[in-house]
Amino acid sequence: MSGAYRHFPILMVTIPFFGAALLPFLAYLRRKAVPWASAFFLAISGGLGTFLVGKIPPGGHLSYPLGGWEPPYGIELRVDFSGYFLMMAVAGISLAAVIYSRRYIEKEVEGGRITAYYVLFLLMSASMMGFVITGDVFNLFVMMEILSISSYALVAVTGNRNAVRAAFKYLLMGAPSSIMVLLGVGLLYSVTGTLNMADLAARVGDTGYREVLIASYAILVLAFMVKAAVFPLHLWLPDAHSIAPSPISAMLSGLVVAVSAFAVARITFSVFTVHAWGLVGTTLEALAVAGAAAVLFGGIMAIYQKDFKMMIAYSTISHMGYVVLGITALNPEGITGAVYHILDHGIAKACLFMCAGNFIYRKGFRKIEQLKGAWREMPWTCFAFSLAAWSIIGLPPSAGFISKWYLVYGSVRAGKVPYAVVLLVGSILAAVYCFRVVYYMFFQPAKEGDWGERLSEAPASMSVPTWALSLATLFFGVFSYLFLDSLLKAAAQLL
Amino acid sequence: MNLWHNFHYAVAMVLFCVGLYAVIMRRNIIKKIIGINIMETSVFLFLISIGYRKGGVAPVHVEGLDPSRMVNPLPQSLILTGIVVAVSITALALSLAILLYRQFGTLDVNRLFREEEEEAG
Amino acid sequence: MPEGAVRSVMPLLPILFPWISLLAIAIFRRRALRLRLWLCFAGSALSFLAVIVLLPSVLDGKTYYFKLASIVEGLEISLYVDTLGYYFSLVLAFMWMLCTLYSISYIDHKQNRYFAFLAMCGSFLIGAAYSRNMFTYFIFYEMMTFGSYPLIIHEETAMARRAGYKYLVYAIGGDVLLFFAIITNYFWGGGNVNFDQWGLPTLAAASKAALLTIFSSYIAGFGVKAAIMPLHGWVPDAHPAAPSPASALLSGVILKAGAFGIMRVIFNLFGIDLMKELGVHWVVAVFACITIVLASVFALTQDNLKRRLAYSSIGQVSYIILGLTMVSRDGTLGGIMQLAHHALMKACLFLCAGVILVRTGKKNISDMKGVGYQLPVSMICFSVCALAMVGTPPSVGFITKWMLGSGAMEAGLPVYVVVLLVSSLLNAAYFLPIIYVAFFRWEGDEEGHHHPALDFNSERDPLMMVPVVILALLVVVVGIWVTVPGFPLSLASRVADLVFP
Amino acid sequence: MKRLVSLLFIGALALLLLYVVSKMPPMGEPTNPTMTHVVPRYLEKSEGEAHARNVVTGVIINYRGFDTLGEVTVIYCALAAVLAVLGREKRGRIRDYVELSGIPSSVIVRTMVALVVPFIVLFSLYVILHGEMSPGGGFQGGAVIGASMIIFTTVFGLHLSSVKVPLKVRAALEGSAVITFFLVGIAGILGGGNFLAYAWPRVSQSLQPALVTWLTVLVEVGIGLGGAMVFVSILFAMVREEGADEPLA
Repeated sequence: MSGAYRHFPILMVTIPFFGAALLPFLAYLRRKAVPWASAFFLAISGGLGTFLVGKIPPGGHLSYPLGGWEPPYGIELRVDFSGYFLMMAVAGISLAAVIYSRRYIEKEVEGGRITAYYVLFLLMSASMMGFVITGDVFNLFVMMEILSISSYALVAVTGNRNAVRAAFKYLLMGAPSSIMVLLGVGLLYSVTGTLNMADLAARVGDTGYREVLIASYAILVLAFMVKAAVFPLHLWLPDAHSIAPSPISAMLSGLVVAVSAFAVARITFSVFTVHAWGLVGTTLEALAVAGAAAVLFGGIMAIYQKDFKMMIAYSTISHMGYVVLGITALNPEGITGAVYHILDHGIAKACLFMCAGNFIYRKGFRKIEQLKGAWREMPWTCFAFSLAAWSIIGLPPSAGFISKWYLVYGSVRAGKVPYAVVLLVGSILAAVYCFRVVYYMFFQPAKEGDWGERLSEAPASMSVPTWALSLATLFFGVFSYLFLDSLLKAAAQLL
Repeated sequence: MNLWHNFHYAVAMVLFCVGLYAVIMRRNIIKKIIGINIMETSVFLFLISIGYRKGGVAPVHVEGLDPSRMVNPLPQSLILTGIVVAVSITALALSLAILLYRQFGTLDVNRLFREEEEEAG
Repeated sequence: MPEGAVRSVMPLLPILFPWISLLAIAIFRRRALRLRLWLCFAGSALSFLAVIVLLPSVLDGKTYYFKLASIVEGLEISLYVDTLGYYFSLVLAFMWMLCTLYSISYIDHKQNRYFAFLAMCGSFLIGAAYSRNMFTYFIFYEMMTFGSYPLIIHEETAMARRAGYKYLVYAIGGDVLLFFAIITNYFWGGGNVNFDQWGLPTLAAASKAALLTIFSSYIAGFGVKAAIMPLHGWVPDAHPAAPSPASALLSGVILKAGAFGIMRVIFNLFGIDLMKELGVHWVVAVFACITIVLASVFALTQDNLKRRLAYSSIGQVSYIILGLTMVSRDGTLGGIMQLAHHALMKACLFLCAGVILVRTGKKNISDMKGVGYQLPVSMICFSVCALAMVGTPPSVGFITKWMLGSGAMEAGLPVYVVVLLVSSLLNAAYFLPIIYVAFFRWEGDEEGHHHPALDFNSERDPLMMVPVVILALLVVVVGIWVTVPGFPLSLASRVADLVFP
Repeated sequence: MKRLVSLLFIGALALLLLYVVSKMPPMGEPTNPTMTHVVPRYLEKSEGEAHARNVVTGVIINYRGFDTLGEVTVIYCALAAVLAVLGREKRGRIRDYVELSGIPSSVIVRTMVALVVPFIVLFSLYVILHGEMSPGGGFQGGAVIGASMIIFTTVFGLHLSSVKVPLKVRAALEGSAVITFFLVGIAGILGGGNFLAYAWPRVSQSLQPALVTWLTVLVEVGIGLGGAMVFVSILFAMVREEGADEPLA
């Protein structure tokens, strides 16, 4: 069927939904099949995505009016290259995480909840894909809600008391921010009469209600800042991300906060386009300052953490600052850097959390101190960690280097050299907290009784995804030229 | 004066702040959840008011009714979705509250967090 | 594609050959130790061969080009063999081969880790030498920087750990500065950081403040590696801590990577004219002079042999910087030649220090009484190189100093000659005592005992002795037959002719 | 102190919001952007295009069907979330907490509830099926069923209600809203249109109104059933909580 690929983006989003709906019944029939089925649905989703390679016009987008209603009347999916790119990132990382989950979750989550876990997992991944490609602000809200509810619950899925508390904290900050999104959408709607992003972009410029637009933008940005854990609103993140089961930490830290940051870009560039920046300048300035503060704060806090997963969580705060700074540079390079950073940070962070998960699975170790000499028993995990840390620091030839290059270049081009310096300081901080762990793993003698001499790697279904992700950081660094041109064009199109 | 004319909106905004107050200041978890619900309701009220039209009727086609007299159906359908979302969040929040109460024996946020500090220390 | 370059995979080969070592290590892991290590050597030897086959055509003025990836327009990862890059690669491939050979018998534990990283660093360095633009250079340079960390802390003693920590701190700081420099250069240079030309024309249009920022970030960034004071802190710790062949490479090649970067910045990116116009080269030169003198003074106070050598390296590398910033043809020539000459001398000295350490266990100069009789061959080689360092003819050290002095006169700055002379004196002051202690003092000499007989038994290990002797011979041979094609002068003068047409 | 800061913050926020409100277009005016831009088409053409007399239903199911797909997914997600937090009853364990639920109540209440519940369910079916032409629809009907189960469970206890709506049924039907919606969407693609197209281009013009109407009803029923089962399952999970049948970490 020629042209069938048009339907693939929506199928990528809805097939996991469908799969999630089938899971309870499947679990009733045969519980063992549930993890495989979830992986299967995500694989289909990702597989469909690969057919879209080269189908998205450079600098343009695929528009898919749902139900055949032309855009301002129906809901439109707008798949531009950056959206597609992130969608594939979500598909890939989710697939790795869901395969990783099978053994890990068996151990941490009590049997009756495993089905619910996979249902939520599928919903979370699929809603993220919908979130990045939707062209309708209200639909954005709906997708964000599926995403949020599933992530609140997934944090608490172990039933451990700290986990429940962290989840509640997350919900307590997340729910008001969701409501704020709805309020912002309502304000936008009240002065434009439309919900479609492209239509909004056309009407925002010449509607007379300046104050309302400013307010709606500020509210939306504030709300997404909470979801993306940008500095002063990050309070929920360290607890939630460090206590959640590791594959979920990987998803939350690697993707969930990042796509929320991407939503800021969507709102800024697709709704309040260049023409309306007069309205939103102040908010953007404030956002940039918050981002810069986040880079430094997150990095410094990460250095002082004793808990391994806590350190990685704080590092996420720092890296969300990177993304925000890229977006607020307001030039194609900055946006490209931000999108690419979402990808490579997602991969690397997921990999780090999976490494942490491997240690917890085998040894129950959570403290950084306990990782001294770990490579004797778990060399592959340690190597994977080092590769991912390489990317987090932004050293060549990993993907982190490419995105750091574009982020810094974007800041310099925007004439914001102080932010460029902040980004570089951020990478120094990253080097400090990452190298400490790498140093402990490889170059420190193990403490008595912590690590023996016998090899005891995590099971293959956990090691393979970990390794796949760590190699992916290299792949996206070395072969970044395959994507960057299209990303730059897509970013230029946004401006 | 627009504010007087828009008093529906104004009330919604005040309610929003009341809800936010409850979420931030109340120590009891259930009250916080109620605060979230108040916030949600205020936004629903706000959206529904946007869709209002002077002298309008329900947007259901009946013989002899001029469509231009109907109120705006779009906010109504949005709110329907919004309500479902609100119900979902509330359900989850209450489940978490149940679990928290079972594990800590309290619904008081201060006590929950004091324990956290003790555990850390 | 740079003008007149030939598209060829030749530049890729020397980068790929060292990976044979990694392959060997991965395949054998715990078996066939000897074979594994010899394969590692084979990797570096093949790499050297692949470099040397390019020599005739490079001397003919041919350039090679190979594109690895193009990230966006104007920003590509590509290899480019021009005379300067080839020159550096020739030096380092040669050094690498000899040091790998030496390491086979020197390294006695954790061989896999050591040789894997040794090979990787070699490969990255050749990549850096062949980089077509600053972006590519930075990528290889940075990988090399972190790849050499395991070499430094190989002994895993407390001192090595501290040195490694210090090295990382300095390296990260330097790399961040460098990254900033490249980005600002890329921005103000109109999206171009290529080495194809002798001075970026686009850069001349940038404002002076911008140019100063770029230039000073570059110098500071590379200055960490090139150990310009006050950025030299890691060097005196890293050298004694590392195993001797690794110190030889650190001093002989890795420090030079920084100096080489500065060359690229001055010759290819800024261009001599723009640098002159900017008028800050003399600031760098002053720093270099201070480094030259102070490092020698510090070296005097060290009793640990490798530490003294490390300080000596700091001073000597600054010769290169001084030569470059003199802005005269001979000075530039001297600076470029120093890169190779110092590598020969200092690598030999460190390898000798390694022999002393392994055979007698002595680290401090004050303990080395009579060591010249225990290890005659090594100590003779050591003495040859030490005298060369001082600048005694006929040796490579003399050639460098002569060229630098002549360059200083050409630039009309005799004060630099004074600095060079002072430095020579100080070099003599810290090298001659070592020779004196080794040959003219021995246990019981004050009681009137006769000096012990020469003992060749400890120097039977050809793997260690061959590199030492080759290097010492080269120090003399290159110093006498200076103009043989393929020796440093032939290549360096080609570069100097290009820079000063 | 903290209280004061929060109060000040909220007060400032309220004033800002009120200021924004005062700058908004006056409420209810027919000339507002909301009334002039997209909506007129819904109002004027929904009967012809979406074949729903109730414009709200037309918008929900047809024009903005994907939102509603998202909405049913949200509620399904909520169920999964509640089950992930509280856990579902184990198969065959339901008898263990027979005695634990049910409020002691008089005969009158029991009789009344037993009498009324079937009528409530019947009414909910009306709400579901009639949503196409009058206020109402799948969610509303589902909510009504849920409410009837709440009453039933409160009075008769969890055991009896879980016999009436056994786990098997719920597990099969909980996802029915999402499944129906998805299948209808796929059918749209197979019918030659886009995802969620109701008026399949491959079907002749004359059949399309009927097709749209029946698909709308199908979706509404799916939503109603699925929504109801989700509500019931959430209810069971929360009620069962009273006597936890398994130890928690």
